[in-house]
This record gives sequence, structure tokens and C-alpha cells, in this order.
Amino acid sequence: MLDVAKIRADFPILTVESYPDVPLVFLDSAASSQKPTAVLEAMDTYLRTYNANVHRGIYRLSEDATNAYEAARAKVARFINAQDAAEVIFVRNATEGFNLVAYSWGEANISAGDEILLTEMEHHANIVPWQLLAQRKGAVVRYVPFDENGVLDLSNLAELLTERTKIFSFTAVSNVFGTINPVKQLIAAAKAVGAMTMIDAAQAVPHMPIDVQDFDCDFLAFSGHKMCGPTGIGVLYGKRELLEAMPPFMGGGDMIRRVTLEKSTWNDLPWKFEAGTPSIAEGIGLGATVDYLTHVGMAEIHAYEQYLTHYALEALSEVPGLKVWGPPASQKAGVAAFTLEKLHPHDIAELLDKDGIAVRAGHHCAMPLHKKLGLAATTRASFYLYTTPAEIDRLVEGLHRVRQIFRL
Amino acid sequence: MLDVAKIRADFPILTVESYPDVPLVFLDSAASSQKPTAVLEAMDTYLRTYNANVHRGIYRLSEDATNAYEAARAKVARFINAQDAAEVIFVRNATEGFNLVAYSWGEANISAGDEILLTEMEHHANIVPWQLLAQRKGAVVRYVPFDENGVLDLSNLAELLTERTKIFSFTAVSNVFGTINPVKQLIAAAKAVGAMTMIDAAQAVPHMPIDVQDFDCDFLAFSGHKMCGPTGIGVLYGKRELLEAMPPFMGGGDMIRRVTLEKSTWNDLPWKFEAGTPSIAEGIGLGATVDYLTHVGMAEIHAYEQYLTHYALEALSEVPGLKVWGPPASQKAGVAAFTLEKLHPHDIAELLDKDGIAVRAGHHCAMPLHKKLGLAATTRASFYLYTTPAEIDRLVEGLHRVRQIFRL
Amino acid sequence: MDSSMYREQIIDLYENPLNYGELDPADFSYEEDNPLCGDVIRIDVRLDEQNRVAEVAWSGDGCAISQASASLLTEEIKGLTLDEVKAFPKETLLELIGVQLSMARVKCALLSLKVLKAGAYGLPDPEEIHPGHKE
Amino acid sequence: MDSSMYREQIIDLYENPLNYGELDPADFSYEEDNPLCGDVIRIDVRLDEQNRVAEVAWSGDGCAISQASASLLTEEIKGLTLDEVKAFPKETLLELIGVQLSMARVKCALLSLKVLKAGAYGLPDPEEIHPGHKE
Ligand SMILES: Cc1ncc(COP(=O)(O)O)c(C=O)c1O
Ligand SMILES: Cc1ncc(COP(=O)(O)O)c(C=O)c1O
Repeated sequence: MLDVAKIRADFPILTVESYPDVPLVFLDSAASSQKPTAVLEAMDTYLRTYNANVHRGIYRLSEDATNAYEAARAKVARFINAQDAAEVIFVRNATEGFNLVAYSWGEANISAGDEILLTEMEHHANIVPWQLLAQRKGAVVRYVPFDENGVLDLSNLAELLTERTKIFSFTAVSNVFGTINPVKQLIAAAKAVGAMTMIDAAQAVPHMPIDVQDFDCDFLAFSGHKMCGPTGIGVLYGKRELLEAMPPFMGGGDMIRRVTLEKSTWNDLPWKFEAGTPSIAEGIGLGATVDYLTHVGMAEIHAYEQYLTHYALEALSEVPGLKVWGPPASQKAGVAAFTLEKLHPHDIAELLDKDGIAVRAGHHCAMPLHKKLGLAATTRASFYLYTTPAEIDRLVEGLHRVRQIFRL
Repeated sequence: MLDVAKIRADFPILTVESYPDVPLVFLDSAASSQKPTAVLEAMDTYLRTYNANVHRGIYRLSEDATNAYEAARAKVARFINAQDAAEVIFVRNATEGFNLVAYSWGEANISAGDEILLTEMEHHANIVPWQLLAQRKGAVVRYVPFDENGVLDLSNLAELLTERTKIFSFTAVSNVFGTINPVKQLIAAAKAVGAMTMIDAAQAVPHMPIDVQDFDCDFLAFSGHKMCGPTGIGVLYGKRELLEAMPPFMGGGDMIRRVTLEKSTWNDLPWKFEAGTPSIAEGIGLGATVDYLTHVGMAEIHAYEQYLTHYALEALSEVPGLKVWGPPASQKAGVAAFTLEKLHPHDIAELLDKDGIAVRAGHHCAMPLHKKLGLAATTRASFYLYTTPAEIDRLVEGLHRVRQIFRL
Repeated sequence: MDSSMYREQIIDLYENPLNYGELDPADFSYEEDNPLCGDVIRIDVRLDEQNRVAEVAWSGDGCAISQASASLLTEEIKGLTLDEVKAFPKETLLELIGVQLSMARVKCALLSLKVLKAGAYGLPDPEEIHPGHKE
Repeated sequence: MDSSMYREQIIDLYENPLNYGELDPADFSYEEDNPLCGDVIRIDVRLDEQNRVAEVAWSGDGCAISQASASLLTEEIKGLTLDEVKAFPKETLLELIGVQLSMARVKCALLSLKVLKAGAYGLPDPEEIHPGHKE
């Protein structure tokens, strides 16, 4: 099991007070995680000692920066077990990953009447880019429904996933229900009808071992800031032969091989998809992030979060009128989105904040999911490797006080 | 005049040694500048004390993060004298700014046969996105030529800039010649034929006062990392009514107002164009950058660089066989791209590096410019507020030694 | 817990709102929601011969702040002229609410005023401005 | 200045290249450039009856490293069989050059070998792979 006390010492922010004498209880890691010292220092060292633009600078600083930036890519490739570092495209965030595929692969491969299959539990990042693509092309977006437990209902999958389906893009882990979806089974089903697959791993890569070769997915996207890493950097993984065949997304420096007044030709992978000066400090920071997580151990992190989730669901069940949405703890990642009688999540979150407890209230960028539940918003507590059972206890106490204030 | 010694103390990297006992002489700021302590600390404080995702988080950390991120936008707006912070879109870099306009504005406004006017001295960031757009639409890209001094030749402007021209996009300052272009004159000419205007200010905003209302340009883009700021953040400025009318570029969280399974509607400006978790630390860092530059004074920085450029051009003229490309110092920003007899720029840069001198060798993402000069590459030294005349002297000494080694 | 924000008055108004209901017909009505949190407020107003607010009712759903704000606002505007309604300062409403609000919650507090003014100015139904708005 | 990189031999070869020129006809020829720095190298090879390199010439333009590398490589492969040429290890060429090279410069050093092998394997003209390549 993780030594949580030791891990907490790696995160400087965890000693901060929300308000004078009110220690911070940070339960919003699904929105954005905290960062360990090792990551902050990797970026700081770059900025203070070898800051320079990357690629083709023939001086020591630039060579060091290029080496560190490309080493980070290789680390990420190893972390998700990509065959080749060229399959790791650095983007701003998971969202840009979906947009890149929807523009580049989508423009070249989607025609009127084609179908794009998503699920009803997707984050907007995995809905809106496809809707925009479908609008441009006259294609159709369809959705796999979820059941009353927040689990995908696959009983009609054969009607939704057909030879008209050009791509099936779905999340590995729901950011509201916490549901861990059967990724390999869904990919196999997509392959059976010849559909491409894209995995939203924004809530998966930070929390469990992920192996893109084992998944055998075509594309997969995630964000640095949710996995103890920097903002401004994320990853699009794509199979090499697909990326090779795709036209570029953005144009500019670094992504070209040759530019003339008439036309341009493209650089090799992965740079073909990285236009302009990249997020250098952030890429280097992501390399340190992957080192940190690997050192702790992704299997250990996952196991610990499973424990926390069980603990949390049991503890929350003691709050009268509270309902946690989604499946039971055994099928769930460290996310508990709940409602408390008719109280508005904004009121709950604001009152919890006065106790130093940071939770998120809203639709968590999953409006279709909430609409289906008949809710405008939920309150969400989410956990990570630095979360303790004592913090969950504080959440439960806070919720009891919210009930009192509202005279429930 | 600037107190350069005092300014240098703000930049931790300037005390670094390139090699043991070889102090760094950093003359590659046009590629990416160094960062002052104030910027590093602004980011570090965010990461260590109030790191959280922005927008709609109802707890102190998230509110503080949102306030700092949006305050940075307001600072940037003031820095370039935008009417409204909503006209400042945060992007990854200048390159993304051009791509955003080419995709969003371009898709809606460019048709077959329309013309896009650029100049022959553009950076690839201001060429390739338009070529890609022109390919998609069957439009035509034309170029204003430059003369033997690296100055735009406007004698045939009336033939190039016509009512067929839908947008005229050009650089305020050439990153190779250093030429400071007559922005207001060119914008007036574009307006006279009803063309939109976009300014590449990547080499201008860091080095001189820029006022978008005085320019009266429609769009303008620049990068944080070239102006003492972080990587991973840049700015697209656009006039409000244009941005309002444009369709979104990337889809996802934060840029929506409402998402249903069928379709989505968009958030207000500027968020409509910022999909997914933004570069939060980097945005906050850019705010601190603008504070720093404002404190030093943009007019003072420009004046000091004018002095340095005069000094450099005179000093370099003493190296036999050396030719600096571009106009005389009076029309030029702090950039000196040169050739030295038939020596290859890679050899020059590598030998200078052994002396600790960081210069850039290559086409500087301006292949069409170099092709017109009949060169594959040049060696470029570029200056910023922390550059000293003594460093330019070291460059000149280094070049003398390069000559010796090559037995010239 | 510092629950000063949620002082008694707000919880009282949340439990027992003032002027809750609908008026049909009304001289002007308007409804808008904040999709981000699901708050939705509708306000109906009847004017007298001097164009003063004779009757006002609100309905909707939302957080304690937006609900209390709607009660306080509708109470406050009774007897005001249409012009006074159009010019009603948001500072006044925030003072009526009387608790310190964070940036995110100020929006909740001001939703009722936004709806009221949109109605007073005769703005078109938001459905026309933001299609797909009220499905 | 530590100019060990540019040891005498490299400057010598830059001034007086070995095997510089073209062979027409040749058993195989190949030309490629590195657009990033403008280095361009062409290699022409004639084989004897045992498929050994009988004659070799190179031409092109570039930095001291890529030029010296072309001289050293063409000198070294004389008498090798076609199969030996195809398998020529890049380590051997880097050893011949004999100076410490940074990542960016290794590409310059290996351009000649890349061109040689592309020719030996009978690769199509790069123009077909990268259209717009040689304009
Ligand atoms: C004139 C000019 N425009 C655009 C760019 C592109 O900047 P970035 O790579 O930060 O997008 C640069 C810098 O490389 C530049 O010098
Ligand atoms: C499941 C899921 N997908 C995608 C995203 C988008 O991530 P980002 O905002 O970093 O692009 C998130 C996070 O908000 C998420 O939880």
C-alpha cells in the first residue's frame, strides 16, 4: 500500500491553509491535480539554467532543452507503452487531442451519412469536436446510453455500432460516475465492424496503468494537469501508420519540411503535428511527472484509490438524503458525484469551502449526462494518491453541517 | 537609458556558464527569450499555493486561480491597448493564433478565387496556415516582395492588394532582416480595398510599444516565450465584433454555453475560443511578464535595442567577409542575420558555442525569404533588454576566431 | 464553519420565498437560465397607469443565493416606475443580499436582476438569441 | 576556444575534398538534401563484376562536417561489396570523423551515408517521396 504521509510531503500545496487556521482539504483532483516538488523543480531548472527554444539550435542550451523535451516524449511513450515515441504528439490538453483528430483525420475520412459513435457519459471534449465535424460533413453522431447505475448499456450496441460507424470514441473512465468502462471489449466490437477507436484517457492515465498496445486503440488522449503534471501540455497518442497518413492540423514552424511561396511539405512524426514553439517547460515537466508516477507505481496508485473509493462511498452513505451517482465502488474510479436532497450543489460547495474543503459543483463538462439524470448539477469529490481517509471524514462532517445550516 | 546591470540581475540564467569557465552569451532571444525571476515566481506561487482549475470552481483556490488568470488577460489587454479583455484570446503561441483565424474566420469568409496577401519575409507561422486554407478553399495566396535591403517593395502594392484580397496578413517586424514594417500605412491600404488585416507581432510586442487601437488592425498575434514570458501561452487579439461573428475553432469544455446530444451553443468571448483546461500557470506567468515589461518601460526597451543594433552593426562590419542582411540599423529591430564568406552557418554557430556564444543558424522558419536571397541558411544574433555591448564584442571576437580556424 | 454567508435571512427566504408564482396576463415577462449551474428564473410584472410596478411574481429553481435574491428584488421594486426598474443598480441588490459573495456567486445573485431588466427593456425571448436554449 | 571538433583533418577535407565530382554513367546515383540547413549531397557509384565499388564520386554543398564526412565515406567504401555498403555501420563513419558531435550535427555527419544507402538499395528519387523537393 502507498505510504500516503510520505507522498503528501512531496506536494507543497498540501500544507496550505484555505483560510486562516482552516487547512485545505483538496477533493477536486479530477478537475486538476496538485503537483509534486519534483515536477516543479524540473520546470524551474529548465527555466533558470537551460531555457532556450528547441530543435536545430546549435548551442548547448538549445541542445539540452531539445534533449530534455524529446526525452520527456520518450518517457511518456514508455509510460503508456507506445511502440514508438513518434506516436506521442504533444498538445495543450486532452481537448486539443480530440480536435486534432476531428480536424485532421476527420476531414480526410468522414463523409455525409457516416456515423460517429460516442457515449452519453462523455465529457464535452469528446462530444463537441465530433459535433462540429459532423456539421461540416453532414455526418451523424450517435450515443451509447448508460443505465441507472451509470454503466454503459451495451444491449443495443449492435444497432449503434455498424459498418456505417467510422469511429467509436469513448471515455475509459467517466469523470462524473467514475465508471471504469470495458475498453478492450468496446475496441474489439469496433474492430469487428471496421470502425476506428479513440479513447478519452483523461481520467484513466492519471489513475491506473494504461497500455495502448494492449488496448490496441487507434487514438488516445489525456492531459498533463490531471496527472500531477503541468497545465499547457497534454498528449495525443496515435498509431504511427494513421498519423503518417493524416494531413497536418496546424501549420507553422517546426511542422514543415520545406516551405515555398507555392506550397509546403511536412516534417516527420511527431513534429508534423506540433506547429510553432511547443510548450517546452511543460513538456519537460510532463517528463518529470511520468518519472514521479512511475516511481510511486501506477498499480499501487490504482489500488490505493480503490480503497479510498470504498471508504468514501461507505462514509458518504451515512449522510441522510445523500445519493452518490454511478456504479458501486468496485466498478468505479476515485470520483463521487452526489446530490443532497434538493440542495443546490453551489450552496453545498460554498459551505464546504468555508471548512476548507474543495469540491466541484456543476455539470463537470458533462451536460448530456446530467440532463439524462434530470439534474442541472452535482457536487463532486474526487481523490488522488495524496488523499487520505481523514479528508473524506472531514467531507462527511462538512456535509452534516450543511444539512444543519439548511435546517434539514 | 536602461540600467542593464540591474536588469541582468533579474534574469537568473545570465549567470550560468555554457561550459566550465565559459560564461553564457545569449544572443538568441528572437527564438525564445530568457525569463526574469518575477515571472518564474508568479508561476511557482500559483503552483505551490493556489493551483486549481479555473472557471466555476466554488472554492478559494479555484477562485484565486480564476482571478489571477483573468487578471492576466486584463493586463495583456491594457499592454496592447485592446478596448476590452474579451478581445484577448489565450492560445499556445503566435502560430496557433494564425491557425485559429485561418480555420475559424477563414472557413467562414474565404471562397474559391479569393486572395490572401502575405509578404515574402513572413515566418512560416504566417504562411502555412494560409496555404492550407487556400488549398481547402481554392483561394490564392500572393506575396508582397522585398527589395535588396530586406525592405518591402510597395511599388506594385496596388496590383497585389485589390478588392479580391480578403485578408492582408504581414509581420510588424521581420525575424531575419529585423525590418520594422510600416504597419499603419499597410493597414490603411488594406482598408481602402476592404481587406481584413492580421499582424504578426511575435517580434514586435516584446520589443516596442504596441497599440492595437492605433494600428486599427483586425487581428494580431504574439507569443509569451519571446517577451520574457512562459512557453505554452500566446495571444490572439481580435476585434470584438469579428470574434463574435466567428464560429468556434476547437470544441470542448469551457467554450460552450450548452451541450446537448444534438448540438451545442457557445460561451461568450473570450472563452468561446478557449477549449478545455487552459494554460493556467502560463497565463498567470504572462500577466507577471506584462507587469515586468511595463515596469521597465517598452519605450525604454525599444530605445535601448536601437542603440544595441547600431552598436552591433558597426562592430560586425569589422569582420572581413561578413554581410549583415536587411536594412540599416535605423530601420531595424535588434536582429542581425549574417553570412560570413562561404562558411556554413552551422559551422559558425557551433564554433561560437564553444566560446559560450548562443546564436541561431538556419532558415529561422523563413525559407521563402532565404530562397530569394539564394541562401539556405544564415547565422542570426538577436538582442533583448538584457544584452550588453560587451556581449556583442564577444561575438565579434568569436567570429574572428572562426575565420582563423577556417584559415580565412 | 463560518456560515455568515448563509445568514438566517437567506435560508428563510429559500424556505419561504416572497412573491413566488406567475402572473398571467402580465405586462412583461422574461425567463432566463444559467446553463452552468441550472439556475432558472422567470419574472412576470404588471404595471399600473403610471407605469409603476403594481404586481410582480417570480418562479424558478436554483441555489439559495439566486432564490433569495429573486425574493428580495421583487419585494424591492414594487411601486417603482418602469424607468426606475430599467436603471435599478446591481449594487443595491447586492446590498440587500448583504453577504460577501465570491465572483462565481455574484452571477447567481444577479440573475434575477438580469431577467427583470431584459423583460423591462422588452428583449426578445432568449430562445431567439441562443437557439437551443430552453429545450 | 575549444576547436577540437574542427580538427585539422576536417578543415583540410573541407578545403580539399576527396572523390569530389560526378560519374556518368553510374551503376547507382542518389541525391538528397536536408532542407533545414541546406546541406545537399549526391553520390554516384560504379561497381565492378563482383559487385564491388570500383569508382565513387560525391558532389554537393554544406557544412564542414557533412563535407568531410562525404570525403571520408567515399574513400572508405572503395572495394566494398554492394552488400557491405548496404550494411555500412554509421558508427564506423562517426569514428572516421573522430570528433564529438552534438545531436544536431550527427545528422550532418550521416547525410552522406543516408544518401549512399538510399542509392545502394535502389530507392526512388526523393522527388517522388517528398513532392516539391528539389525545386
Ligand atoms: C515573426 C515571427 N512570427 C511568428 C513566430 C512564431 O512564434 P511561435 O513559434 O511562438 O508560435 C516567430 C517566432 O518563431 C516569429 O519570429
Ligand atoms: C473524461 C474527461 N475528458 C476530457 C477532459 C478534458 O480535459 P482538458 O480540459 O484538460 O482538455 C476531462 C477533464 O476535464 C475529463 O474529465
